Amino acid sequence: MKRFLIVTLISLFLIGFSITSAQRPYIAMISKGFQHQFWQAVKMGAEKAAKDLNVTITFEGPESEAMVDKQIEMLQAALAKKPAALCIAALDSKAVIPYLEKAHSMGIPVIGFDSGVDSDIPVTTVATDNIKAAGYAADMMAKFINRVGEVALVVHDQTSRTGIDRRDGFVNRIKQKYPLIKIVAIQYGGGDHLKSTDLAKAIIQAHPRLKGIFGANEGSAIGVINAVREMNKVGKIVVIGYDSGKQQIDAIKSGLMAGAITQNPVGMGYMAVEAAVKAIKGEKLPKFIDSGFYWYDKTNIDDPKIKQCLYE
Amino acid sequence: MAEKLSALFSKSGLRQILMFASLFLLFAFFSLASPNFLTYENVIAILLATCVNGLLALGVTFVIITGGIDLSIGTVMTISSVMSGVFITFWKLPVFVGVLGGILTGVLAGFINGTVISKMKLPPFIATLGMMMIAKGLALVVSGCKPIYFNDAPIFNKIAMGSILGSIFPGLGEFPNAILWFILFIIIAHIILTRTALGRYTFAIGSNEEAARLSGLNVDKWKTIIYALCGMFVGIAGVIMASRLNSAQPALGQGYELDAIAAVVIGGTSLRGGEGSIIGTVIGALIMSTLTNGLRILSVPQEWQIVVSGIIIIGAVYLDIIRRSREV
Amino acid sequence: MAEKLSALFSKSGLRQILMFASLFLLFAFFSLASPNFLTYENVIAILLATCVNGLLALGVTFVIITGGIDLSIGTVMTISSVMSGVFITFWKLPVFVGVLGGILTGVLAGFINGTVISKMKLPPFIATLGMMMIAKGLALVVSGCKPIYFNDAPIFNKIAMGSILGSIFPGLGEFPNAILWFILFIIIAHIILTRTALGRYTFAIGSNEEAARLSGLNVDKWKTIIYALCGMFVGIAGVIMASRLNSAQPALGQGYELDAIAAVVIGGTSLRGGEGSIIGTVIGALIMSTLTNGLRILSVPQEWQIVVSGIIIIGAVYLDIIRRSREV
Amino acid sequence: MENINKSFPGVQALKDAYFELNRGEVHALVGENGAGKSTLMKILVGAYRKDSGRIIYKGKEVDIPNPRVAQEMGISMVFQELNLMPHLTVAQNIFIGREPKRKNIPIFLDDNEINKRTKELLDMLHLKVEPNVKVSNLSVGKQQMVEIAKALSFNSEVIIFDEPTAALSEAETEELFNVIRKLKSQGIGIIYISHRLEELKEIADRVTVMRDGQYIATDYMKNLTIEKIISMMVGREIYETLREREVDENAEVVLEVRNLKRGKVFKDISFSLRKGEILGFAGLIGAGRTEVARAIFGADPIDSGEIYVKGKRVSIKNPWDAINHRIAYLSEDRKRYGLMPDLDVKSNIILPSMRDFLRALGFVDDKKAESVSNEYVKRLKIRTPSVKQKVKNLSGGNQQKVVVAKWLLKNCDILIFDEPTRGIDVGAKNEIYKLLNELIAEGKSIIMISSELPEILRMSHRIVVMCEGRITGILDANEATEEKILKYATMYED
Ligand SMILES: Nc1ncnc2c1ncn2[C@@H]1O[C@H](COP(=O)(O)OP(=O)(O)OP(=O)(O)O)[C@@H](O)[C@H]1O
Ligand SMILES: Nc1ncnc2c1ncn2[C@@H]1O[C@H](COP(=O)(O)OP(=O)(O)OP(=O)(O)O)[C@@H](O)[C@H]1O
Ligand SMILES: O[C@@H]1[C@@H](O)[C@H](O)OC[C@H]1O
Ligand SMILES: [Mg+2]
Ligand SMILES: [Mg+2]
Repeated sequence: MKRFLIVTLISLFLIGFSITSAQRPYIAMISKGFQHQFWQAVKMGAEKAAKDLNVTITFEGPESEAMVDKQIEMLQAALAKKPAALCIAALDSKAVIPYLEKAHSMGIPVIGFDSGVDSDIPVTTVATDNIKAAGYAADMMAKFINRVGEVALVVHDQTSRTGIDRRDGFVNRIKQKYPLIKIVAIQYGGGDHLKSTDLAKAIIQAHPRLKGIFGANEGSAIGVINAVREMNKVGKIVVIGYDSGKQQIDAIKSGLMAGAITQNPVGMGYMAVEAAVKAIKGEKLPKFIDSGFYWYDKTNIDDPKIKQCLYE
Repeated sequence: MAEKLSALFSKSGLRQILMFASLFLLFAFFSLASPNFLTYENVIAILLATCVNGLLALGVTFVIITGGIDLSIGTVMTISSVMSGVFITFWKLPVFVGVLGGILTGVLAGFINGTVISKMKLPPFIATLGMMMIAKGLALVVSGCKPIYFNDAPIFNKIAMGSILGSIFPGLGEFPNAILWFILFIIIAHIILTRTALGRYTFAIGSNEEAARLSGLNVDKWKTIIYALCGMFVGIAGVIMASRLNSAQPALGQGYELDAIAAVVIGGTSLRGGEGSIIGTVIGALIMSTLTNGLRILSVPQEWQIVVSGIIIIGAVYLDIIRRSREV
Repeated sequence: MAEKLSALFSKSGLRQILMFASLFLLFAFFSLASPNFLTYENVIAILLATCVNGLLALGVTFVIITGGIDLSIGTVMTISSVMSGVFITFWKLPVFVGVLGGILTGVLAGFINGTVISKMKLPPFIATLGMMMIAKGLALVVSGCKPIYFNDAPIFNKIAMGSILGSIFPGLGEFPNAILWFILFIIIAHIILTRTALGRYTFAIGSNEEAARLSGLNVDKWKTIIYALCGMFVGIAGVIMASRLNSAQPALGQGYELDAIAAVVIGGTSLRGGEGSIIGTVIGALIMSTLTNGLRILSVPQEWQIVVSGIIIIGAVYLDIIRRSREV
Repeated sequence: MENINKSFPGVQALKDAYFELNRGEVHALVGENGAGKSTLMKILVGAYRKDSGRIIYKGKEVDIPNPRVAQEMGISMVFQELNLMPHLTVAQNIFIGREPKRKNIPIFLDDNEINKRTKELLDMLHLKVEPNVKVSNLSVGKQQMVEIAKALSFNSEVIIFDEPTAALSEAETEELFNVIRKLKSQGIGIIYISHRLEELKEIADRVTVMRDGQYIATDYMKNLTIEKIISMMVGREIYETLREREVDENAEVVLEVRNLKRGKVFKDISFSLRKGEILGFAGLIGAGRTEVARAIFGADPIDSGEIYVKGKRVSIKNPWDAINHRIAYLSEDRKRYGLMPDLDVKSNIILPSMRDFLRALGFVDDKKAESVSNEYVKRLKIRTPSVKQKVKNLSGGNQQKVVVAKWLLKNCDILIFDEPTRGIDVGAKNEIYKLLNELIAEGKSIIMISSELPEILRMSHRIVVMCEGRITGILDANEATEEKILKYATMYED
């Protein structure tokens, strides 16, 4: 046991040494999470950019999108490492500001990604407009159910920015444009595949006339797919998803899912690092970089432009 | 047979039945409140939703009866499903081997927990907290932070989601195998706990560990076995979970331990050790999933669902406590 | 004074110092491994990161010494900060009143926990699990699922993030008040636990509740007080958290109970009750935050951070166990 | 106390029980195990609530809902099952709930004060224990004395002693009696429960006998004889058992211990045990007898020394090693080391012998377990509704019998009995003595640690006397007398 501990400590030591001794510019990226597929894809893009542009990055995020304080601690630890630039996907648009101010005063350029903050400090923000994207999903839902009937939403959570934006983007669009569509349930499954499955089943059970369900992120969408399959409602309920992943792609190909919104996570990561490198060099950047989103379904799923936004 | 029947209506039989009271009340209430609740499909949905939590709870019942705790069940379940994925999808081993591998991963983790607890004398809380973190991190490392899919081995999905019973009795419709497995393991757990030496030792250790040791019990050995047994149930839960989702999700699992432990405690097993039953645990798990399902069917807003669940859990256990104090 | 000094070097004094061993080793290791670790700012960052978890841990130390548990501390902290937000931002009450209101929310929740446990005889695990859910749901309901910001009352942010000490001794730079509050409440908790009747009864109940009752203690009353006291620390943690984030975040909090309980147990307090110390809890909390910070500073990949933390927590507690078994 | 009734699940512990106590008298309460003595007294101090009946105190009917009320009325009790808080110090235990505060800062406790007052109390009992040691570090005997000190500290008008001497040796018992006499002279009423009936001659003024939860009779001690009391208790005559058979000089030495040492607890322990022999161990409390027994049994590690079983050197690292060498140890502290309180009688009895009750696949043969346990319940007259009763619901003496049954069933060759008759009534004690005789007749060998000198003298072939962790003498039964034993037992005392 002791020996094991010693070995662990020594290897840690080596890791620390190798990273701190690296000569290349160091960019710290603080995201909203790290276990999700989505964030892994962002990380992939960021790592690719790091390789292309010859910089070192670290990428970390708290375990859940509720942990505003944990993100701040990560931010603090990142600043202690005196990075050349800082990329942040803020969980709360206000709570991080004091630390961004600190970065600013240390001369560290700040780049926002995924979502913005209520401050001028970030030199640029690379993000998807989730409200717009969810609104688009609502349009597609309306189209598939012929603008009439009951629909439900399974959302990852009710307090995070992405959760709120996607829910509100979808709901508001329906309310504004489709008076005959009724939203009968909005429930939150934490993005957990299993819990979202059981939850979506209960929604289907409670609303026998349900025509469609929108799953607002990967875990939620897959939960909906599972539920529709387990309740034998394939073809009877229109499923619209968000993000990608093998199971959504398969579901679209097999017709279980009508289609989904994908953001451009890999691109987002790449662009964020790219912007950071430019900022380090002092180049001028636009205030907002739209990383874009796409609707994908059976018809365009193999389109290379779409394909590069999907991850398995 | 007649003897058994009369036993059912004897005092202790009555006790067992009364244990269902809270669960029954819940069912009655939801059935009255919504016509969509008491349907065949929904009951199946509730049972299916109980399986994973229920299997975890079965395992940790043993540990809790010894007076210990296992916080690692959630993430060990995850690594078990990830290892099944590694064996089946990455290494292309037969499904059977992959399933076994997943379960053995759970057993191994439990064995390590047991060893650290009995040999290094760490408090179970810390030993299994450490294991919780180790398993969680390793699940991410091994899977490369990505889900592992079982699409190449279609049979895998059938383990939980096939419907053997439905194919024998078509009248039953879809009756997922996961529920059958769950029932099977309930029976196994119950038999182990009530009929075997292992079960007897579980209670003995929980009731008075030092006295058990002085009675010549190799307490260290048996504790290790009990944690490994818990790991086995956890591994099975991992396989069922992966089979149901047709994928191993490396990021999921943390937090499941609390639900499982809650089911055990709601079921009347004391965290101080020495007392407990499998039937109680099963009822505890059913109460939890019925509650969640019912509130969703009633379309109670989610934030109120949480509040109401909290109150009902307290109420259900209180009911049980009154019942036990009355029964003289 | 001289007496105190010599006591420091006596056996029990030495014991206290040795308790720092794991923490010291961690510090030494990280300092050697990275030049960015042992800087004034980073040490302050570690201390600041310890405050909230530390305050929760202080409170739950009392409960754990009685042999109980409080799972609701995470979400009760949340509702305390939300209530402060309601008072200050929604109702425009003076900051002072809002702070008090937040703390009293914690006390009230603790009081209810204590009452349910001592009067309704519910196991602490279930009673506080219920409260965990109730507080979580209510925090969402009351806040409307949105953070409440304190921008209209700029002084509120200063409670935790101002720097009284820095303004008195400019050499200290930024020394957030949160740390001072933490230290103050460590001292208060230590005094309560070691010097007052409440502290004595905390140990007595944990050591043998029945004997305490037979000795004429009003065990129910004291237990209720102890849970309420825990609630007070939790409420304070909620205010500090809100002040630090300049907002009340209604979704945060769940899971924090585990970190706090872990700090207590790492610090040598037994979950079986009867034993424990505030100083141990503080060290436990420091070990956890130092570990997290250090691994981040070393840029260890996040999934490995989790694995390594698990191993080191086991190692640190093992070290402590060896130390204690040596000292006869 | 009149017409007191009390039922527990499955048993009616008290049926119209009656008891009265005068100021300044020592009133003994006797009866078989499970007769309801402890229950009656627990009702008096508010530990249990009665189902029905009246308690009249100083001429007024009173209600005693909890121990605090009893305390305030001036009634305190020394419980049969030790009721201390092991993590607290002696002084903290004694003054729990009534701690004096410091004069300068009145919210702080004044530990110096309670240590001082505890010291005075302990001195009065001639007990050499520091007020600031944790109770968990004391032997049972000393814990018992601490409980007594605690009961005295209330300055009560009524003090109940529930088998206070069960864990005490002669010297401490004498100490206790002196205290009781003093209390009596101050007008305090004493209720005294004991199974050591000889004691009654020395201390009791009146005696009340209970049987099966019912009041039988009360009379002045001077009108009674021990035999009479016994016959009222059990409803029949009991004859005294003596050790039978002498050991053969040439009988095989089954156990030999050489130079055993463990820390400061004991050293230079050497003795041997022959087949068919009862070797008594005498000494004052804290002499180290229990520690030696535990070490032989592998419950505690030893620093040095050798153990030989049937001539072969063995290494015993833990209890199952010991059991494999057919050594059994019955602990003096049944609550901590002897019983699994949540398990039923049957499971407790078969635990060490589990292997004999297993069928294929590790299944326990419950039918067999039940019938075997029932045999022991009958043989030892264990009073329990069934073998499926949890042992925590049995009376103290019956719990002790369960522990005895457990080791009898295991059928080891070398039996170490540490205070085997602690808390057992006369009838059952005789049963146990008979049993010991039967065991040696079967060729087994017994080490009997006991603090009851008459019992040691009556039953042992040879007597080892210990003092302060060393053996000070090994006496042959024929030459041993109480005086001699006491001389050796206090050899190092000042
Ligand atoms: N808590 C309890 N639950 C159930 N039964 C109990 C409980 N306490 C005592 N009893 C039963 O009540 C009866 C009287 O027990 P009690 O302890 O008063 O006997 P006792 O006269 O003190 O015996 P002993 O001499 O063995 O101490 C016994 O049959 C016992 O089994
Ligand atoms: N866990 C412990 N920690 C410290 N001291 C202990 C511990 N257990 C026993 N002792 C001390 O060791 C000495 C030997 O105790 P032991 O119980 O062996 O005596 P004994 O002769 O069996 O007396 P008794 O009749 O009281 O059981 C005593 O002074 C006791 O206080
Ligand atoms: O999975 C989610 C992803 O879809 C979104 O874009 O960011 C938050 C994640 O939880
Ligand atoms: Mg008794
Ligand atoms: Mg002894």
